[in-house]
Amino acid sequence: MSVARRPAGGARAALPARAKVDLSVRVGPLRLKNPVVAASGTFGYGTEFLPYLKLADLGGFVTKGLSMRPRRGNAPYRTCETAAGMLNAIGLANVGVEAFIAEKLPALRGHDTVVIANVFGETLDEYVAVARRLNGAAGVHALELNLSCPNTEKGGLAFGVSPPVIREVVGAVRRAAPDLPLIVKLTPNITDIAEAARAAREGGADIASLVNTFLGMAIDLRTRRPVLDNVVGGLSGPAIKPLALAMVHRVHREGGLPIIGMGGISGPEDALEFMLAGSSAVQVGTANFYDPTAGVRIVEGIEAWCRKEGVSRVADLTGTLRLPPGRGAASTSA
Amino acid sequence: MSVARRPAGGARAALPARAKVDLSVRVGPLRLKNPVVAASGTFGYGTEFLPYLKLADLGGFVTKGLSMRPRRGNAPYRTCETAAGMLNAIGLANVGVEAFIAEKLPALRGHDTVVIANVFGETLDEYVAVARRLNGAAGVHALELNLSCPNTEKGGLAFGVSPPVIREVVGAVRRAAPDLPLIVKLTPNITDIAEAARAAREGGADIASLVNTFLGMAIDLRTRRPVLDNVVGGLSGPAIKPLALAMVHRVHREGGLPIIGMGGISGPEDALEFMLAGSSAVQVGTANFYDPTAGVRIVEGIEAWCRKEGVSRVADLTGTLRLPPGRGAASTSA
Amino acid sequence: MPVDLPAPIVRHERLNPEHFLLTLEAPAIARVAKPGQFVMLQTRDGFDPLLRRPMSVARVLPGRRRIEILYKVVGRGTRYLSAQPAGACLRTLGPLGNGFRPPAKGRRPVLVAGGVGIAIFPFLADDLRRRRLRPRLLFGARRKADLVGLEFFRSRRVPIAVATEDGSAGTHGFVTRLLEPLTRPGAEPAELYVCGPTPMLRAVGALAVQAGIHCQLALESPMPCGIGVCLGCVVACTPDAQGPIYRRVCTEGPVFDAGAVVL
Amino acid sequence: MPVDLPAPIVRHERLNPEHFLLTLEAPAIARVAKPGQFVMLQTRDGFDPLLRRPMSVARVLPGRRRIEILYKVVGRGTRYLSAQPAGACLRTLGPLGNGFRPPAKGRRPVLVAGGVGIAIFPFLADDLRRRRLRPRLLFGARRKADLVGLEFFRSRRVPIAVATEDGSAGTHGFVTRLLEPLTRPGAEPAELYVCGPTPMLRAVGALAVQAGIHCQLALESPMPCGIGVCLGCVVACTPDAQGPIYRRVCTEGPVFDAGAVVL
Ligand SMILES: Cc1cc2nc3c(=O)[nH]c(=O)nc-3n(C[C@H](O)[C@H](O)[C@H](O)COP(=O)(O)OP(=O)(O)OC[C@H]3O[C@@H](n4cnc5c(N)ncnc54)[C@H](O)[C@@H]3O)c2cc1C
Ligand SMILES: Cc1cc2nc3c(=O)[nH]c(=O)nc-3n(C[C@H](O)[C@H](O)[C@H](O)COP(=O)(O)OP(=O)(O)OC[C@H]3O[C@@H](n4cnc5c(N)ncnc54)[C@H](O)[C@@H]3O)c2cc1C
Ligand SMILES: Cc1cc2nc3c(=O)[nH]c(=O)nc-3n(C[C@H](O)[C@H](O)[C@H](O)COP(=O)(O)O)c2cc1C
Ligand SMILES: Cc1cc2nc3c(=O)[nH]c(=O)nc-3n(C[C@H](O)[C@H](O)[C@H](O)COP(=O)(O)O)c2cc1C
Ligand code: FES
Ligand code: FES
Repeated sequence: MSVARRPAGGARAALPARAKVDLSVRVGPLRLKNPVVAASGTFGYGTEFLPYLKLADLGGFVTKGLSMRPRRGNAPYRTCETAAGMLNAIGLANVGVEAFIAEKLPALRGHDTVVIANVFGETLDEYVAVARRLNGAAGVHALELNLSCPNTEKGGLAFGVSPPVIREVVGAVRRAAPDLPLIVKLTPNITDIAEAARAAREGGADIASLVNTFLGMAIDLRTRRPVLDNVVGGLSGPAIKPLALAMVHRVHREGGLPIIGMGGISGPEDALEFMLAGSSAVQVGTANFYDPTAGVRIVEGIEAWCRKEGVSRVADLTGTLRLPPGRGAASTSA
Repeated sequence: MSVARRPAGGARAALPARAKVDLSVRVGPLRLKNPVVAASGTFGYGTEFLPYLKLADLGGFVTKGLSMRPRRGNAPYRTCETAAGMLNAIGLANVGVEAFIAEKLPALRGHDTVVIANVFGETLDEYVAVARRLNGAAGVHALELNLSCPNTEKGGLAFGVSPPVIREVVGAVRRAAPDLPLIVKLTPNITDIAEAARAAREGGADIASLVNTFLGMAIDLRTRRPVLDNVVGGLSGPAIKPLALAMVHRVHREGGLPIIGMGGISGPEDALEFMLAGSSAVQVGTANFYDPTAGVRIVEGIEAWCRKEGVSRVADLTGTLRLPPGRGAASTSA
Repeated sequence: MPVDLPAPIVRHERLNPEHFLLTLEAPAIARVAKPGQFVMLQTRDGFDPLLRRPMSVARVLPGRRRIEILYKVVGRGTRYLSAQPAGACLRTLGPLGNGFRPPAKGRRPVLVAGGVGIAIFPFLADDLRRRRLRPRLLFGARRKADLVGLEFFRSRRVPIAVATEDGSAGTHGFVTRLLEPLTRPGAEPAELYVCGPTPMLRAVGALAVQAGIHCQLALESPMPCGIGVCLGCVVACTPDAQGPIYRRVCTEGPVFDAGAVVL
Repeated sequence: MPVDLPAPIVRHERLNPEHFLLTLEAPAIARVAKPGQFVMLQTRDGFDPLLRRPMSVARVLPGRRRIEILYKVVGRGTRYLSAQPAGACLRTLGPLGNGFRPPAKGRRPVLVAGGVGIAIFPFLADDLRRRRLRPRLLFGARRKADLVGLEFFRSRRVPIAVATEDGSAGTHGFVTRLLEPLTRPGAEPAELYVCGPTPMLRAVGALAVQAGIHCQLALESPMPCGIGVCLGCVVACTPDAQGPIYRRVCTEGPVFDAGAVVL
């Protein structure tokens, strides 16, 4: 969103039309050819998008969340459209880590892109087992831990809402998968997400990715029932962008980890705003549903914007948001 | 939102065209002629809407948040439109409790509606002082405590994010204003809002109102600055409806207080969904901005729906959401 | 392979207060589409509604450059869509889904439509006639006004039987009443192609399974992506030892054998 | 008293690629509107965009049943608005705001427009001429193409001076250059009416205050409600001992004395 205001202080000259913009970014130990990564659960296992884009044109993609055994997920309805967003309660359906390694990974060979495996479990042991299994797997470049999963040993409360639990799970996974960059994906359903990020760092995480979906609900007035068979689901899409942006800003200032930001990104401007707020890279989720070419469109848009604005290295944008004097620390209230 | 499903079990016959629907509701000690209340900060001091509706046609309205001394609020920009929502950081500008009593209250005499005074402070003492001052004031029918206000004695952290602080503030206000129904307005920027509701009940609250705005942020890519001078602001409007609905559902099941629900309500269907989820009454906020007649339109729509569905008392709808078997407790995860 | 393209609206005709016929210029889709497949259609710019809407390819026009979509206004997306003028461009993704299978040898194709479910059949009817198979149409709707597109089938001499719930046209009652003759001993062996609201699919499917008639159901489900990645559109299929099996209506369907799904 | 009504679009004319002239049937608003007032206009159905957009009443047509709105497409809302066909109905709330004050005795009204700020002046010009006051127009814009609505003022014999930033028409430079003569000693005493982008208001206001010329600025600000309740549209005014004072542009403005606001 842009507001009629005085233009930026040092407005730079545009780059020459053919000048190359360096789109590559480093996120902790992770190197990406550009900052745009397709988000878990919205990009299948990658090959589904081959009709619409070259995987090599993306910075990378994250697989659907993987568990030890295959999971069939929840009964329908699993999704529901809301105002500028959608709810989902898929129930973490996936082929399981073995089938992923045996059937999905080979199909990705030759596609020059970064493959990030999204990992979850219902118990700490399952997290560890899945991570250990992936640690060896050729073609997996990083792990992303989904901490929004309900902890069956703690009465279904999500792992990610308790800093001590975060520290424990991340630490255990870190030891189980020492060779891979470790991304910890934070849940936004928490009072202070920066505290969760610090717990992840203490557990040994290399990178924080945020945000996962917000807990939400939809009701069918005609039947007087919840729309989702699971009653509640996760909200994603443009509706949550302002919330995600505030959390990225906060974690950037007080979380102490490099950030992969996401939440409602649907165009290059959104992605660039997340970078100004402190993201080193971004993920694109729901947008893949209403525009299967969203990822590449955003990469191209970022490059065009950088050229226009005279930005020669996109990585230089991270955290360069200009704050009003005396507005250093992110306020916690409106 | 409505989904193609088998219609409700006991689909009832419509009421005769002229049959009266009883729209009155009880919310704890509070009686309202209908369940639709205009929300704080979106309805001024009431009289601003006289060109567009009869105050007597609403269940009631909540004043702009009142502090001990007048406040001028934040510098512009104070608001920013987002996808199906808006951010605001007004900075709690208001005329102050004395001017409210001297100038605003008298103008409300003769308008047969319930006036709820919204109260905030930067310190516990300010909350208490404002509440005590209003306790006597003729024409004030209830208090609503805004706990989303930053606590200057606790480093600007909002009062409402800490259950012990909630208990303390609510208790003190309860003693300072013993004669008025006490509504405690909960912030959604917390891991478990039901815990906040229980803390409010223990402090002596009669009613929980939820939700206040979600912490969000917008960035002006052109200037590379936050849009809001306050950097962050509160998100409201249809975008947050699924989140608010889930929180109302949760507080209804585990919060132990009667509920006034709100968050993105823009039509009668939204209001009815909040009632099914457990609200005894609802508040309408942002909708007053894009439709100054929203409140009465929603009251009329609720009555029409009740007639069509054969519901003779709207109060009977509260908490009647039909849950799938075995889905009693609200899941905490998608 | 499906493609995503901006499709200009060539024609947008209002058939009656609720039903519209939309003609899109979409050569890359028209060339490869098969009967029973669908597209994911943008209804208007912006984030409201956020998601595209699944719509059957009602017909591929001669020349295979244009497709027709027949739709009913049921909510926001279709209402906004109905306001799109000719000349406007709508992102269109397709063709998607498995489509119908040809009838088994010696079986007479019988198209069974409920309401706007008729939208999926013009394409199939033309295709079957090209293969010299003589389709029949059984069309059930709430009332006479909902019987849209009949002219198309009449002009192609497709035998038609009609049922309306209010009796305003044809047999009084549900479309299932028109199926009874097919279940009688000695009736001509049929292959049913069924599209309509879920309760109707449930009823027809049950009847067919019971009578041992081949029956292909074209299912509906809310579809965020249409390409098999969100796992949101699943339908419950016959369970195995580990419990229910869920299949994606968008990629493993929308056409399923009546015996395979639990509606 | 302002009213909120569904206003049918009578006419919707594209003046050039970016500028549109909208005619609305809104008798209750047309009857009472004053120059400098505005309406809150719905741009399309649904939640995107969520809020209405403030638009000046560019003109009240003879008969006082219809109003004209002259707007420029700058973002989502105005883009969607530009797609609204004649016949469509837009919720319209107004008239709102304080409007312009008549010029002080013996002062020549000078209308100073920047870009689409011109939209506010046709109504004022007609009103001043009715009062036998002879307005002049100083019109600054980025380029020739942005000089919309000139015919209106020509047809009413309003003296016009033009400046463009790229020199494609009139004086080369900002509109402030056209103001310089007014600041010279012995110049005809003027009452400035100014509308345009904030930087232009800032420059003209400063110049006027310094030269002691009466100057009424019509401000812009994002406006969620337009009726004074959200407190979102404030402008900083001359501070007092306790610091800055904020006034609502929607109800205490949009017209402020140049000396009163800090832009
Ligand atoms: C009292 C008043 C009268 C106005 N009269 C007219 C008029 O007659 N004709 C006309 O073309 N425009 C007028 N405007 C400006 C008009 O309201 C904005 O251009 C419009 O709201 C932009 O909406 P959008 O969705 O197209 O742009 P957005 O997508 O909302 O924003 C696009 C750009 O416009 C800027 N913008 C948005 N709203 C405002 C605003 N209210 N003030 C300043 N900048 C804004 C944004 O910051 C951004 O730079 C008026 C504004 C006010 C406050
Ligand atoms: C493969 C497929 C092909 C389809 N082909 C056609 C067609 O050719 N013509 C046609 O008119 N319709 C067709 N539909 C149904 C069409 O997609 C929905 O009517 C449309 O998405 C409704 O959108 P809306 O925004 O207007 O309604 P919404 O506001 O989204 O919802 C309004 C009502 O429609 C129901 N609904 C919404 N989406 C679906 C859905 N996908 N399945 C079932 N119910 C839904 C809602 O539950 C609600 O009851 C098809 C659906 C599928 C899955
Ligand atoms: C249908 C769906 C399925 C998802 N599945 C997963 C998942 O398996 N693991 C995970 O970590 N996040 C999952 N997510 C969350 C997304 O990766 C992303 O964090 C979230 O949607 C916010 O980004 P967005 O607004 O761009 O979609 C899922 C999201 C959606 C919409
Ligand atoms: C501009 C604005 C100002 C607000 N001011 C207050 C306030 O002073 N006190 C308060 O408790 N809530 C305030 N709120 C929150 C609303 O009362 C309401 O809780 C919130 O907006 C969610 O409801 P909605 O989505 O219907 O707007 C304000 C909201 C807005 C948009
Ligand atoms: S609609 Fe996404 S998987 Fe079928
Ligand atoms: S726009 Fe809401 S107070 Fe001015």
